[in-house]
Amino acid sequence: MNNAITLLEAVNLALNHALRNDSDVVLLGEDIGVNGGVFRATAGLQATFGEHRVLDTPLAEAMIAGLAVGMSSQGLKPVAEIQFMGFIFPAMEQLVVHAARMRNRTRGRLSCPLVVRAPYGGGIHAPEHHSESTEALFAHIPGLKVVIPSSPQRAYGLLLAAIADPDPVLILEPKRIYRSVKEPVTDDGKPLPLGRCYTLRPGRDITLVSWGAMICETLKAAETLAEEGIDAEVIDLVTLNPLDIDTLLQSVTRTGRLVVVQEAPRTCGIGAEIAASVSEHCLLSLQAPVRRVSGYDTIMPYLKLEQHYLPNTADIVQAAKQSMEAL
Amino acid sequence: MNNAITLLEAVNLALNHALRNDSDVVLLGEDIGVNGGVFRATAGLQATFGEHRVLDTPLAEAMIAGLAVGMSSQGLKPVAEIQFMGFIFPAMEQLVVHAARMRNRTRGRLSCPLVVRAPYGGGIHAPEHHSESTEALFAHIPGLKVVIPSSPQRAYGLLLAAIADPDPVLILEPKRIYRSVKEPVTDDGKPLPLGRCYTLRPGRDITLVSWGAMICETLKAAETLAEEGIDAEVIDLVTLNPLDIDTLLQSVTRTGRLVVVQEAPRTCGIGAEIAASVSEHCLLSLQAPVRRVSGYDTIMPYLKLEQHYLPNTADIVQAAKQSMEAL
Amino acid sequence: MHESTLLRYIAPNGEPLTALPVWCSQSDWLVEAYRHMQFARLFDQKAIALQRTGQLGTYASILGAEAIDVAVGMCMEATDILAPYYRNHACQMVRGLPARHILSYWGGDERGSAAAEMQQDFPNCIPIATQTLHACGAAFALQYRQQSRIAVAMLGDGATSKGDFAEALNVAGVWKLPVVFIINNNQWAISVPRTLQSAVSRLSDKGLAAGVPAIQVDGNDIIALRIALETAFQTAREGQGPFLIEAISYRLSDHTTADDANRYRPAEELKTAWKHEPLARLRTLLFRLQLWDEQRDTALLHDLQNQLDAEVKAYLETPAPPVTDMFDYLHAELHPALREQRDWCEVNQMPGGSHAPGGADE
Amino acid sequence: MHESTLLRYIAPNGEPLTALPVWCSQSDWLVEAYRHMQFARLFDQKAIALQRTGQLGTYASILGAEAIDVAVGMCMEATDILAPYYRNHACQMVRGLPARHILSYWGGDERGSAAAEMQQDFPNCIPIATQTLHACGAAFALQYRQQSRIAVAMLGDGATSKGDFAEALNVAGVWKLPVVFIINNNQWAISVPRTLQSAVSRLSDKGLAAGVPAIQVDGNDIIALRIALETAFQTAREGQGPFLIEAISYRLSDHTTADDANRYRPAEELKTAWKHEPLARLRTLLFRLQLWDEQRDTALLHDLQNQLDAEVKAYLETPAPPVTDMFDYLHAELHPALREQRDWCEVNQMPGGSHAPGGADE
Ligand SMILES: Cc1ncc(C[n+]2csc(CCOP(=O)(O)OP(=O)(O)O)c2C)c(N)n1
Ligand SMILES: Cc1ncc(C[n+]2csc(CCOP(=O)(O)OP(=O)(O)O)c2C)c(N)n1
Ligand SMILES: [Mg+2]
Ligand SMILES: [Mg+2]
Repeated sequence: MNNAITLLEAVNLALNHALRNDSDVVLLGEDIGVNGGVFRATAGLQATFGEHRVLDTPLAEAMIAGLAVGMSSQGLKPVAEIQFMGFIFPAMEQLVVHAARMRNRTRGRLSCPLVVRAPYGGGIHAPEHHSESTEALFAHIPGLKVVIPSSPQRAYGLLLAAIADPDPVLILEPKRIYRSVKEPVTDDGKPLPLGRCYTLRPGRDITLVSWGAMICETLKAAETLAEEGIDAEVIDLVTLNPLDIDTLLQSVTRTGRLVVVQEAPRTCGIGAEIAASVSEHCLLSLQAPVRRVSGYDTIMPYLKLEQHYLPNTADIVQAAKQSMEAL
Repeated sequence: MNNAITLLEAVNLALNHALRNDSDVVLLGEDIGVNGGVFRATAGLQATFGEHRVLDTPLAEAMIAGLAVGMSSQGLKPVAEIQFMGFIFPAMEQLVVHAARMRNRTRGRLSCPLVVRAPYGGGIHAPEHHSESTEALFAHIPGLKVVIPSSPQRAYGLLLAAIADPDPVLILEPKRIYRSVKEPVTDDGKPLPLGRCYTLRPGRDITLVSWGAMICETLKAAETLAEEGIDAEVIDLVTLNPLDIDTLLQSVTRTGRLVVVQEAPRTCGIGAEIAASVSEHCLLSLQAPVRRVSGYDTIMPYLKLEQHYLPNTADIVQAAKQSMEAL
Repeated sequence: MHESTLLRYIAPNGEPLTALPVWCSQSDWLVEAYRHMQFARLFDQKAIALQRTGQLGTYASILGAEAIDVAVGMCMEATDILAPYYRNHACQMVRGLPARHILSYWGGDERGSAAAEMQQDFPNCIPIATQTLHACGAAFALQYRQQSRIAVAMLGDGATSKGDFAEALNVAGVWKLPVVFIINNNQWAISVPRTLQSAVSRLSDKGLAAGVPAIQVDGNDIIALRIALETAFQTAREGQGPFLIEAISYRLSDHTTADDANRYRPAEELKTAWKHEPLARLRTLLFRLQLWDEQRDTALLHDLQNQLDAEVKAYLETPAPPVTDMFDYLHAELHPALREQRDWCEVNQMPGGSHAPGGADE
Repeated sequence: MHESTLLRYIAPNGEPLTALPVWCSQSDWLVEAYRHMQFARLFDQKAIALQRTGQLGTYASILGAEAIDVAVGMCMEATDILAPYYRNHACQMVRGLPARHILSYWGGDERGSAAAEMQQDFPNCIPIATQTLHACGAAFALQYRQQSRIAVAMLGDGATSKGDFAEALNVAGVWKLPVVFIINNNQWAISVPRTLQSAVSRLSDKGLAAGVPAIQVDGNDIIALRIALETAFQTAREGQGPFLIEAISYRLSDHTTADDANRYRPAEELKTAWKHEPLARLRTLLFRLQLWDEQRDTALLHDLQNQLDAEVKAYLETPAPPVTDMFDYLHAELHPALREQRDWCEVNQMPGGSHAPGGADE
């Protein structure tokens, strides 16, 4: 199984592995059965594992989340799909007030080992509500882990880790790179650790941190910068809550400069937390203010303008250079 | 009408004024009619203005928000009450995907001049879900204004401004100080400007910024600090989105030090945005890292432990002193 | 489907099943409906073609739902308020919205929902069932102002499972709101068949949970639709409260251009459904009633095609919206905090800017 | 209230209305039920007294709902799963939860929901109607594992307006889940009367929207309740799918200790309601059936009071939870990112710390 596969195929592979090896795992969501999901993330799984394990639900996200809370409290490991992150809001009550709290509320008597998967982010020319990046809303919720893979291997390993995790995990899948990044993935069932960053490229001069689809532009920016003699370290944040701030601090202590790259609106995004934490702990090491490259504080436009909303490689390169020039 | 009144009475006064002077204003919510609201914010209003203007709704927050979207798109000015902010989640879909977007989506053809009021915050020994501070979730939503008054006068003026505002405004009312702060309020129907901070106490040495109930502890901390010769400026943030960052920058440029005080969990809170923005724009003026005094990144505990969760005056004083000592 | 209790006037083969209402022959209503339905069909084909050639974004076809949309559009008053979902282009066009704006919307331009012709109708609603509550809110405004206008919400069969719809029905019932809910039960919610949505055999029975009167009607039968709608609209308009209509149709298309129904839909079922489709049924009836003939039909199609071509041309010639629109319609006034971002956005799109046309990332 | 179709065996004055089931006299079930109801009543009075004297937080009284709770508790199997709302203390006690834990919960201590006696029952649910979905999820797990256990969700009349309930009924119907929903229709949702919640005259009709069989029962009549519950539980347990019960009761108390019902509830209505209340009704019946007498009654009350006192004492003597609990049960393992906050929290509560007992702010 060493052929290069897409992120989407890696998700499918991980789900297949989990269903095969743990009879407590069930999948639920809209159109995930016969149709295999609108992005085909669950393609073939209902045919293989049956209708009682891969469940096409009625159309109701609060219901999907509430069912997952109930199922997981009984020790099942539901993996729920929200078709697009733009439709996660009806599920929010259940996720925030129940999934994230059940262990704490019952002092460990009950818990919610559930996973919610949702494709997120823009750039695929989709209709309204199909392009938002609202990860920060969930990262602010104590008790909810939020994870974003940005490569097939990480998608595979992190999804398995999320399913194995005894607590609720929200996995946001960057749909823009569902099919564009490929790499070989070994189907060995090995989870990757949650709760830590992944350094994708070591560098001396400046730290670039990002997550999701923007990792691609960030890596490209690092190449461009390298051509101009700037050696950028690129870190994939991966887990948005709880934050692995130590890895970031170590990097910034070395490089002295940090650019955070996020697709989401700027105000109160993850970038704000990173900038705040890093400035708080590394003020003396910082040779320039932490810069944020981000979406605007406006509503994600329809497809005609979406490329103007999404940050791109040039924006990152520019921010990095400004950071290099500062102070 | 120059007797000292509570914040709660000021809310009532403003609603009364709005109902009296604008027949497009209607109130809706659970128990706001005969009962006058569980906190009595709407006491007497149904008796005065009738059942068609002060509406007791069926029990459903998505419905309340959805009705408000529909009403306001027709030019009514609904003021909806969510009984406690902990129950706002079912309303989130309507607020985020519709209220905040209707003007942009229709390029101004329709708009949603609605107000949502919700008591928020801890410290009143209430049951679960009655004590959270999740304002940051809403401040991240482009198109939604988020306002928190912390005195009777500001509650009166800001609520009138919110009702007059042509766009949706979420007003969070710090229930812990609903009855504890009193001041005379002139019932003159004058709105106070939204979208700007209010400097409550000028100071030279350090800037303390807060909002909601924590303003009280912050002001007390400033007094304590004054006794020790530290002259703190206290700023009430008031509007969380859009942020009046200029006022904060001006203050920090003068004082060189900033402590943000929030009741909410730390990660991805408003404090993060403030710290990030200030560090970004004022790095050279900062004589110490921006410090955040906040709730923990845990679930708001039930009443037995809530005082351990909520930041207090001593915490603020301590953070301010550490800031004064830094660098 | 309880065929027995389904309101129906025209058999699938176009034959009248019973004496038809007088307006069928004494007015040109049926011909008018036919014209709208034909235009909707032509529009639909063209929109799909535009999408396939990269000139339109993802598009939701209306194939098979033309009768429902046209009947609703024709039975509503101009000043009534429509709360559509994303599959009601035909209804919008009947209500006066030029096709160019509909294309604009599906082409990814917010200005498609800005047209003055939409009056106070809501824009397309994508988050399922949420529009049913908007209709209730708008209906409240009409009731509050003692106007005799009504609000009309349209939704799919899948949408009936989402709590919002139950909440909307419930509040409409208890407040006696002048609102009518119309379910286009096209048997599928993307890949999920009707039978997996609910154990209730008639979706119109959802009204029973809220004290809202309801009726089930053949959604391929324009006459039955008008009869049902007239009852419902009159009830609402006269202050007697809400009404629920379940119109049984079939989604003859993929869910959207991003979908491939072959993955989940039995070919046989589709074949059968084509025998029930609304346009051919009405056409046959019109011929049978001698209200229509081949010659007029050819002329009409020619005419409609020209109209459509003009709309498509207008759409394709519309320049992209200014990038700054995303700032300028966020709030009534631009807050100073956004000024810097707006300037930045404007500069970036200019030659040499990071988002200039033909830049590195494109 | 369609009194006519309401399932009822005992008249409000305690007289049997019809031949009673044999188990009424051939078992001590009724006496057992009476014991539980009496204890619930005593508990309720005590809890309110504790709240009034600052020894308990806000508390939701169960006055008037004792029969519903006790019948549900007694008819459920120990291994079934209860998804209660916040007014089901009596049911929880019948299912074996010592009163001290219930007090602990309302006293503001999370450990009140941790008791081993709760087995897999859900903790109290405050966000309205959300628990109905948990019950469905749990019921799915039972069905998936082919166990003959059932899940039982309780909710109020107000809760029937929230979309979650409709979604729960719907999925239970279509998946034939082993779940029973029990509405305690106590006529009020805080200050909102039943008539403002819905235009449907019987809340049990909400089942019709989801294909879920339903029955309306006198919630002050323990015999009728048992009959209804047995049917419902058996249906669910035998794999025939969900059931909905609407039990008509009356909230004889304020909504909670934070509420004052005098502001909105007609005194006359309350007076009438007291004539229907479940405990006196059962007591009279027991006397009438000669299953009970004054002497046993006095002894029972004495006994229950002692039990209760012991529970209250245990509650009051329970030391406050460690502050670090808020970190230690957030996730199965403490993430390093939280270590610093945990240490800080622990230090702050120590003498000299910012949150030390008796500190500046207290
Ligand atoms: C809240 C929400 N969840 C999911 C979706 C994704 N989605 C779009 S259409 C659709 C199916 C709708 O089916 P139905 O209501 O029957 O309408 P139809 O498209 O068949 O006309 C789904 C699941 C959405 N738009 N909104
Ligand atoms: C989602 C949500 N909204 C609002 C509330 C506040 N609230 C608590 S109880 C209640 C009324 C519930 O009435 P009902 O369902 O009839 O139950 P009862 O208390 O009468 O037993 C309300 C509005 C809540 N707990 N949850
Ligand atoms: Mg459908
Ligand atoms: Mg009630």
